Amino acid sequence: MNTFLPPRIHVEISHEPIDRTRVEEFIDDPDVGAHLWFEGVTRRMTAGQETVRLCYEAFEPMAKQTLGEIAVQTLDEFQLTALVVVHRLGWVPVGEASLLVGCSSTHRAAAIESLAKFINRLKTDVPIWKKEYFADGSSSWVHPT
Amino acid sequence: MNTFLPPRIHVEISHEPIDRTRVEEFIDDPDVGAHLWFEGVTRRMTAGQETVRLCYEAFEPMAKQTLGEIAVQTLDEFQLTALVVVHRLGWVPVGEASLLVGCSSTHRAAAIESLAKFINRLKTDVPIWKKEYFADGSSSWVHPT
Amino acid sequence: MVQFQVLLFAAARDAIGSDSIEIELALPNSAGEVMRVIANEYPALATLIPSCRLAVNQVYVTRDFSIADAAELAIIPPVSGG
Amino acid sequence: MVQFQVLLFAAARDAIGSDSIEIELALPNSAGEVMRVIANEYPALATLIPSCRLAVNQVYVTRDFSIADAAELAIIPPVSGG
Repeated sequence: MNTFLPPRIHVEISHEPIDRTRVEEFIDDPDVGAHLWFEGVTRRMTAGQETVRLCYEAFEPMAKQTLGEIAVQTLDEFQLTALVVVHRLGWVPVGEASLLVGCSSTHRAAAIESLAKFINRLKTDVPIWKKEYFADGSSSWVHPT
Repeated sequence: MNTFLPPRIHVEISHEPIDRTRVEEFIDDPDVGAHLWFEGVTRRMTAGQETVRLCYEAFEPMAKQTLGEIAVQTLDEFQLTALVVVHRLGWVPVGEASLLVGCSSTHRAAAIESLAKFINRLKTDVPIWKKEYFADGSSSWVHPT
Repeated sequence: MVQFQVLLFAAARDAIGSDSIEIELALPNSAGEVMRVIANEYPALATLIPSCRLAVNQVYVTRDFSIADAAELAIIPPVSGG
Repeated sequence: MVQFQVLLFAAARDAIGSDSIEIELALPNSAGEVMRVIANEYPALATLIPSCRLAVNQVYVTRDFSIADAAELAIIPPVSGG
């Protein structure tokens, strides 16, 4: 079922807090000059409402498969040497990361552009949903804008 | 002599190895959703020649001043909430970082674009130079391409 | 007629109160027709369905995709990962 | 005539073997003229000077910038930080 992933791609869906130090080894490489990391963190205030926490759910096997496919596609398109993605599911309190993406390349501009494109693809196609729980007790599924 | 730096900007020129954990606090912020880190690392192979190490030198007071100015300019232009830059001077062995840039923003796309622009400005205007020492014993000042 | 289980997630699951529904289809049939059948038989999903995609065996398909055999179907509401 | 110290870095310092040089200038004078004087009096810098910028009191200036007072001058070869 899973696409074959080249050794320089690491895709993970986790129900635990994201520990960047644990996946840094996938990006470290003495032959590669540019290392880039993105963390998406649950933020407190959105449009004037105070978020207490988010809850993420996924169609897990399809989410992992889709993440792997867009990772391979992005790695090839931008000639990256490595790409790591970890998406957390379940409750994510304010200030904690729901998403970590790391990539490395010999070309800084390619690494930066690839990161923007990878995250756009993730937000378009990976079957993961977040529900926002507000301080006033209400909650709602987040719809992309 | 120094430009006034807003509290969310941290500029550092260091003669020691760069320790990211020491500056992460400048980027952490529960009200900000996108955190981005760039590390520029001495790479082993450049155009078929094996680099052993780089040596960076700076016109230090002007380099720090210029880094502060482009940090303020980039923070304002992209409405970032924080920007951190650490540039290492002296010997930097293969696999170690010479540059660390971190930024945070409520808008992921702005954070990513700002990082590309900040590094371009740094590479254009900050009076820092690197000399490359090769495995064959030769050395040369790096000229931007 | 063949019976299919259709997986539901997020707002679609909340609308029905269950993580799957069952539908019967004549085969072959198009993905668009599957969506129409679901909206008809489960009115609680009718307003959501137009913004959803259908995944067949965990791959997104367009509305003219032909379903000829038993398959795992899933309704994918607008995603919001990241 | 006023005496100026001019700071040298990287390839410029290596070409001279010292981290500064001294020049004499009539004031006011333009930054472009300063560069011409340096290239004349220090032939080892002549090929490098066209690709260098001049910093006056740690600020880049264009060639038509007028130097009217004593100031810290620095020759800035093409930078390669990062």
